[in-house]
Amino acid sequence: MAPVDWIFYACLATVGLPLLAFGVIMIFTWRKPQLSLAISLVCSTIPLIIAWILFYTLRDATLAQPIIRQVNWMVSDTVIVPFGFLLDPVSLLMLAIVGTISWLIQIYSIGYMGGDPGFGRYYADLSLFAMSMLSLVSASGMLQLFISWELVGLSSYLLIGFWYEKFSASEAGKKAFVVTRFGDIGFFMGLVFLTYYLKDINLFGLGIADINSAAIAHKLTEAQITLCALLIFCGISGKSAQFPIHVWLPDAMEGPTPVSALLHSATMVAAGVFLMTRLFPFFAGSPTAMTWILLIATITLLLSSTIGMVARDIKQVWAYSTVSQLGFMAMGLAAAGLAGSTMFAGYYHLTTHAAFKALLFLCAGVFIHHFGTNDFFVMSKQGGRKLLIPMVTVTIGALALSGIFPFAGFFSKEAILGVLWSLPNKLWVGLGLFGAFLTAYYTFRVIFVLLFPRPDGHPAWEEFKDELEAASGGHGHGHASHGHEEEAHGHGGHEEHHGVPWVMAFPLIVLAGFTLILGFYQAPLEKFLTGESHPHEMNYLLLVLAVGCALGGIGLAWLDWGRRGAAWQGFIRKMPVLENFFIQKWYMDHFWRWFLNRFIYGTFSRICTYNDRRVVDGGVDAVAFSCIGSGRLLSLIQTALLQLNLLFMVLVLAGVGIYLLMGR
Amino acid sequence: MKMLLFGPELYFLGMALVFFGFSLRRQPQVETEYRAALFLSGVGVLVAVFCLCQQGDIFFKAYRVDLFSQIFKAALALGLFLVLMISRDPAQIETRYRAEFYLFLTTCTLGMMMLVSSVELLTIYVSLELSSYSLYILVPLRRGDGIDVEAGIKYLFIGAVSSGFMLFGLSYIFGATHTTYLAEILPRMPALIQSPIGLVGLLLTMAGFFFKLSLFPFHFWAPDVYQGAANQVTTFIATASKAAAVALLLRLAVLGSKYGYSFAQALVFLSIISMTLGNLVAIIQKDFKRMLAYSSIAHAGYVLMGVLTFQEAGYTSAIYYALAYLIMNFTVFMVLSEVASDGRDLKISELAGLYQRSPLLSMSLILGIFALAGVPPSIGFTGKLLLFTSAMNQGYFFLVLIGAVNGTVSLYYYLRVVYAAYFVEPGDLPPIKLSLPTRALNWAMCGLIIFFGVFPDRVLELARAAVKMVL
Amino acid sequence: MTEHLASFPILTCMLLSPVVGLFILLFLKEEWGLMIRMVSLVSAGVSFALAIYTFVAYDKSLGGLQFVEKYEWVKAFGITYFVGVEGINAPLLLLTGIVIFTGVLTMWELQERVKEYFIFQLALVTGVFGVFMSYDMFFFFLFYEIAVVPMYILILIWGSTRKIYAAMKLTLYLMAGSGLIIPGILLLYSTSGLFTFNMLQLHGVQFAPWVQKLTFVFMYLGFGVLAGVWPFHTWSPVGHVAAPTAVSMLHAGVLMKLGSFAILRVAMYLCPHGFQYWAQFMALLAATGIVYGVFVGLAQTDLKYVIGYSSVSHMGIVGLGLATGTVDGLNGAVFQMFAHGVMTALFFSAVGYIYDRTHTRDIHELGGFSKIMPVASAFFITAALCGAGVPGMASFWAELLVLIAAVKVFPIRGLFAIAALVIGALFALRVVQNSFFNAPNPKFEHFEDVSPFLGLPRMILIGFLIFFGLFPQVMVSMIKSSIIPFIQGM
Amino acid sequence: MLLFNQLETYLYLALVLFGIGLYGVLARRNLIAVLISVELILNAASINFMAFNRFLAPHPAVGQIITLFIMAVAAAEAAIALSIIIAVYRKLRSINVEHATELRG
Amino acid sequence: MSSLISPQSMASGAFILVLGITVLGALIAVAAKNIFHNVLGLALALIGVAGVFLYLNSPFVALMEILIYVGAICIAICFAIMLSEPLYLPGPPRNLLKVIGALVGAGAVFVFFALLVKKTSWLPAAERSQDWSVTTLGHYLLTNYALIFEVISLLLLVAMLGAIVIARGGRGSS
Repeated sequence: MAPVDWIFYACLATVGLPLLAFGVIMIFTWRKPQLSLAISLVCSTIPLIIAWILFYTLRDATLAQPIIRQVNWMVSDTVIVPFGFLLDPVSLLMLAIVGTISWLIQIYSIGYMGGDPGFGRYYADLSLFAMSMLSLVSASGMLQLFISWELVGLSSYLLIGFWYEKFSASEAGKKAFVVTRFGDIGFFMGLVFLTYYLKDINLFGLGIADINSAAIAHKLTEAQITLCALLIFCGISGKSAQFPIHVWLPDAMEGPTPVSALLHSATMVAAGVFLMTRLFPFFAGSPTAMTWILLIATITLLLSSTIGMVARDIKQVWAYSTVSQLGFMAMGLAAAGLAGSTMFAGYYHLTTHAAFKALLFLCAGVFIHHFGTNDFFVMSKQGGRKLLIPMVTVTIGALALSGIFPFAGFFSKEAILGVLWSLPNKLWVGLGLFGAFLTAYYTFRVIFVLLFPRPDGHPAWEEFKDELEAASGGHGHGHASHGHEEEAHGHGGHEEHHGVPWVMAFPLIVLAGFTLILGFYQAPLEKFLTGESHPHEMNYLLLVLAVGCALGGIGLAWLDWGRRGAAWQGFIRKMPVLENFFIQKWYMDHFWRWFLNRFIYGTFSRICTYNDRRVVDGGVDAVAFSCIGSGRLLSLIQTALLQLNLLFMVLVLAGVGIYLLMGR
Repeated sequence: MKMLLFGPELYFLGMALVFFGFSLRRQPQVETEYRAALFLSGVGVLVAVFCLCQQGDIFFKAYRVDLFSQIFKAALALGLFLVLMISRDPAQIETRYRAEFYLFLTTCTLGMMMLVSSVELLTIYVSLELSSYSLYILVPLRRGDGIDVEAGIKYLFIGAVSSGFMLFGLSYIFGATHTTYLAEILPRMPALIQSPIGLVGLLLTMAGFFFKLSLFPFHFWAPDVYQGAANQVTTFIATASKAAAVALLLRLAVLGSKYGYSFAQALVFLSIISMTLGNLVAIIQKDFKRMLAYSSIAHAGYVLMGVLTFQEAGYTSAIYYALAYLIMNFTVFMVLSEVASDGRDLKISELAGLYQRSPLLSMSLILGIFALAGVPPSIGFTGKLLLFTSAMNQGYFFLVLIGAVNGTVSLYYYLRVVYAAYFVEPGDLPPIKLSLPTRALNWAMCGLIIFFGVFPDRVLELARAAVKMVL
Repeated sequence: MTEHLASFPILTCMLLSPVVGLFILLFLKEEWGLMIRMVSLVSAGVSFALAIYTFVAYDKSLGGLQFVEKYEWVKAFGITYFVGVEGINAPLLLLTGIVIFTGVLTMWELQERVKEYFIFQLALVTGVFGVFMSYDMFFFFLFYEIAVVPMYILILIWGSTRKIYAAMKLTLYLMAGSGLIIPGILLLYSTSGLFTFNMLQLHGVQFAPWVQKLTFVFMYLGFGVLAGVWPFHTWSPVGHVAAPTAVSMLHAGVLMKLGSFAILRVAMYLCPHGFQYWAQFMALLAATGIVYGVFVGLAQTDLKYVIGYSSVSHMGIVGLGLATGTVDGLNGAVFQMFAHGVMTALFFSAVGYIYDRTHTRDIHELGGFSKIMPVASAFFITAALCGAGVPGMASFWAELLVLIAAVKVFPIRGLFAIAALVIGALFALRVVQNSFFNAPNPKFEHFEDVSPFLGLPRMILIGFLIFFGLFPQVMVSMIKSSIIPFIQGM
Repeated sequence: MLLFNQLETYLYLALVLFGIGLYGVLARRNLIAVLISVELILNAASINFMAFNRFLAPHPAVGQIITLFIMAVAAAEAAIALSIIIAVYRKLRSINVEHATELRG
Repeated sequence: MSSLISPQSMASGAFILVLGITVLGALIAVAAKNIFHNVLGLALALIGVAGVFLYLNSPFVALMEILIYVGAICIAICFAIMLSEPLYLPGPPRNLLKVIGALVGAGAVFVFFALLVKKTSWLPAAERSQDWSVTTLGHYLLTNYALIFEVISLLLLVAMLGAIVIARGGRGSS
């Protein structure tokens, strides 16, 4: 039990304040928007500061000697749950990221959510989200991590289903919670097995350091590791949307856009990859598991990129890009595990991705907020490109996403591809490159559509006519609905004419800045994270391939969407079967829906219910009725005839007497 | 001094004579007679309690006065008093027969008093007949359209046949042991273990009391008589005479204790059948009194559980239960006869809305019913549990199991009464006015049921001391 | 077990304060509504306060039985009035205090036959307190039945759907259970040869294996009926649906715990061999109940039925914990008793408030209710999340402990139980979504939300849920302090 | 050994009487006939007593006294029974036991 | 020849006669359809029983038997017959099933008692006094059985009153 010093209290404040904010707002001030906002901001700013201070002061902590400060939370006999904080480069960096992004998003939301009836509740949920993510990244024990893991799921449920009057929204929230929960069950089983296998080192609960060291020290057989790793990966793939339980993530954009930004960049989905990074040595202990994970990740990558090509909703495009990037990270980690290199590549991509994905979503948010539609074709029709700041930043983000030098994405993708390259089997790297290609394509599809709208009456509009009507109504509505909110907080008021209130523009700029600079911090970050930065020799072939893929993707997008006289039809349109397959999202949703109805509701639930009504309960009632029936039967003995009764009595008497006589 | 030993009996004899005097009057004076009856019986209770600690043998050892007998005498006197409390105006008894009504109640009580302290077979027989005949007369005394005499005739003949069996049993015991004094029979019983005569004789003798206790297979009179007789008479039959029967069963069972298994076996059989049959048939009854009759059959089975242990504990709990049964059964009947103030036979459904018509009555009803059902905290529960305990101590696991399950079954019909009284709306039935004494009686009964259910110790100690006299 | 006599009869006061209230109520007029409510509130409050006091003042380091009171009751049969507090029953006493206090507040608006209602409710509560605190089997059983029987009238008169059938069924079913219990208890009593009902003394006796096996199964089934052990659970959903709000609270919150507590306190404590013999069987039934409960619950459309089946499932978790017979398992089981008690009370009080207004519990008809009554719905949703085992709520810890222990002892059944959790989440969220997150039903627009006063009891419940969710150690250390000697004694 | 000097003779005679009486009680409809049969049963019992008194009892007085009392009881019983029978006849207009069938179940 | 008229044989012959009378009377008492014949049969049987009592050497009890039973009870029964059903009414036909049932019942009990009597070894008391005088009888009545003596009188009183009350009622007038 390490001493409880200022570090502990600092971390406690980081985790505790947002929780406090949540509680206070939920119980007392949820009817007062301004007050709630103030509380929430205060309680997210302080953690931000603390996180950076910690990051600075403890920068020379290493993975080998993490700083652990913990107290016992619950001590049963063999089950011990410590509450504490494990600070090593991984968690320090993540703390900073989460703190920053959630803070930015809170700022951004002032503009975006202003005037919403549930404003207070929204900030409470945001605080809860921040709190759970912060405690997740800094948790010292597996069980504590699992708890915050669940809380992340819960708060994402609350936020995705924030506009719960919309059936689709609450449905999406439920979907997110249940699907991730489905993964978590695997996670939990994995933990239970670990506690089962690691009885002896269970002194301080299931410490993360313990697990890794145990795996390194071969306290666990490889089979055990494989089992637990795969089980835990169920949880991971639930949270960071790996095939086949990625289905919740695209729906998750039903929530307010800032929430999607938070969800897709730093918190929810990051949690999975973060955990995998956390347990990297442990995972690395089982090549089998890693191979499976690599396979799954690759499938995820391809699946989501292909779907992204046909999506029409800007948020959906970004959502699928998230899924694909997550697949990419998982590939990186798995490959690193197989190739025996460090987890840096995947984790680095997570970092950069956090920055530019948040950026992309926030920009999308600005567009949606401004035009009141999600369809980027409609946006471009209504002059999306006139919104200067978001237009620029979104382009930056897109470039980063598709991995163009000198943006952050380029470097991290390079790193991952490098790791993939180092695998003996070159198929993986090939698939990775293909994914990169597709990513670039669908990303720039959006950008080009936004940048180069077709003039009115252009035949390309024909197929969007109905959406346009709907949207133009929606657009007007959009202004109406957001009109009053500008007065609600005056500082946004005068920016109205060029579209973007500063509270919303500011985060964009900051994030864009991150996207620009992060790439150049690769070496120091690697040093910080893994302890040594080996200036790996430039693999020019790979470099060329990667950039080539990206540019190829962009070029194809230009051909299809950008250039004057482009058909505004994806090349995929040439293969309708495939397109339809993609539009139907590979029929994954259908599959799950069918599964749920067929088995859970249709079979088990029905059978159990029937059995309960008829068999179990019926049996009980039958007993009761049989009692009454026998009573009716026995009452026949009591005839009205005196002598019959007497006869009965005499016979019984004689019977008993004779029986007794027989005895002796 | 001898007079005091015979005090209660003498007193009630005198009381009987007073009513005899009343009955000779040309013009009946209902009020005076009732006052006299109430007063005299009240004093009778005091006398019986006053003689509680008397001890000694009189009439050449044919008649033993000890704590055992005196307790039951007090109980009987109390029973009579309670019954008279609720017979201010027994609508079904013609006014000109009131004096006889009281007279026969008194003689019946007297007979049972002599019963509980007589230790000689002939005395037992004769006093039993005295009490029975008074009841035979009381039953058809009701003003009715035939069911009264029908009940009377059935009661009479079933009683006659069982007493015929009893007499045969007595004769065999006399033949086998050459004496009629229990004190002398007891030592000679062991010699008879080989031959069945003692055992069978004993069972036949007990038959007479099985009949009084309405135990299977001598129960056939109970439903008809309960329904056919006037409510007050039924009350008396259902309370006092049961207690006397239990007392005598205990006295006689002592003789059989040497026989152990085979004797107990027979009793176990009767007990099980009796409680099961009683409870099951009670479920389908519509008439309240008839239902109570079947419940009394079931309770006879329960009491027998205490008797067949032949142990101090069992006897103690049997006595406790007999007294408890007197109290709780009376409570229910009191409510019954207050609700059916015109003396009609009450259907269970006619209890509808009692909670509105008279909350107090409904409270006593629910307490009494729960006590009968063996629901705590009530004497019924405590008594039943003690009976089970003592039976289990003798290793009668299945007897106890069946008894317990029967308890559940019985709850069904008891709850139906509660249902009618508490849930069904009264409709246009008027509220029930209770006289002050009746209210007091209600409170007293509820108090007794709860108090002795929670603090049974005193009663049990008394019963224990009494049992020591018998064993 | 060491016994520390009480300087002041706290437990007796806790037990008697409802009785006193009851007697005062007997002499009040039906018309004096406020008076009646105040009296019952005060008497409930006193026992609540005392329960909290005992919970806080219990000296864990000292352990053993504390606040003990012992009086000879019936010498002839070796009955003693013997009450005490230890780590196992202290939480349950607290639970009872919470539930009755909030229950009285919840029924504040009751209009018909108020006096009788509170009389019977206080009687019931007396029984519950008695069972939890008494260490003499006679009184244990006496209070046990006192706690069960008033339910009949409470449901019959103040109940709702199919109440006549439900009341009769519930009472008879539970009484049938006690019909099995009596022979069990008495067999121990008679074979011990001590002629005492004192559990501690009986614990010292080494009963013959056949006695233990027989007694245990009888008691397990008998008490199991009340604990809602599958397949003897069917009374509970029907009963919950029929019962009035506070009665459902008491019933699901406390009464079902009586059963499981009794299995722990009497059956397992007195017949360890019997327990070893039947443990597999227990685990099987419990695991079945867990899975079965959620599946049946998925198909229900009546809120109370849903809750009823969820408690079947949750009580299954308690049963599983008991079956493990390990310290973790038992800790978890007792903790789950407490957590589930508070949680279900919250469930029912929320549903009760909504039902009193809308007179419907159909989840589709309610649709989007949180738009109309955000607070009332928030209460329900909190309970639902707690039921789905969300961390930060008390029941999460309980389930964690039980499941980990279960997987160690019965791996397959344990894994099934864990797998049922995801269905459990689906189950809870389905209800919440359909009845609260949806397009609001215009029929109910005009209803006003929970007033702060009526919100108070719900807030208390939520407070306890979250407090013990954040600081589980408070509870676990308490329970552990007597579970460890308990296990050693077995 | 002479017939009338054997206890069993008398016991069996008593049994025969008892049996006949019981048959009457069970078979006859006429209430008075039933009463008559009951009297037979009582007599059977008293024969038993007298026989035991003659052959076994230590003191010959006891059995006789018992018999005397049985007679008295029988007389009383007869009186009551007859009066009830008359009442039955008055109310039901019949003394056929099978006509008194109001109470059942 | 001489043995035929020897007191022994005469006694036994007479005894058999007595037995015959008793059983015959009993049979008539239960079997005959006419209620009057039943009463006469009862009287016959009782006389037989009195004879049996003579053989059990207690003439006093035999006398009492005839006095009380034949003299009182049978007469009372006759009165009852007069008061109740008119005799000319034809009784209902026998119900065979009922007869069989009664026979079975009575037979079962008979078998039971017969077995009992057969299985039992009747032992006389150790020392037996031969004092059959009526004086002792009276002495016993007034000492050992004084209580019952009183009770019996009360019993008879109750019976009489009861008989009056019940039989008198219903006539409307009083």
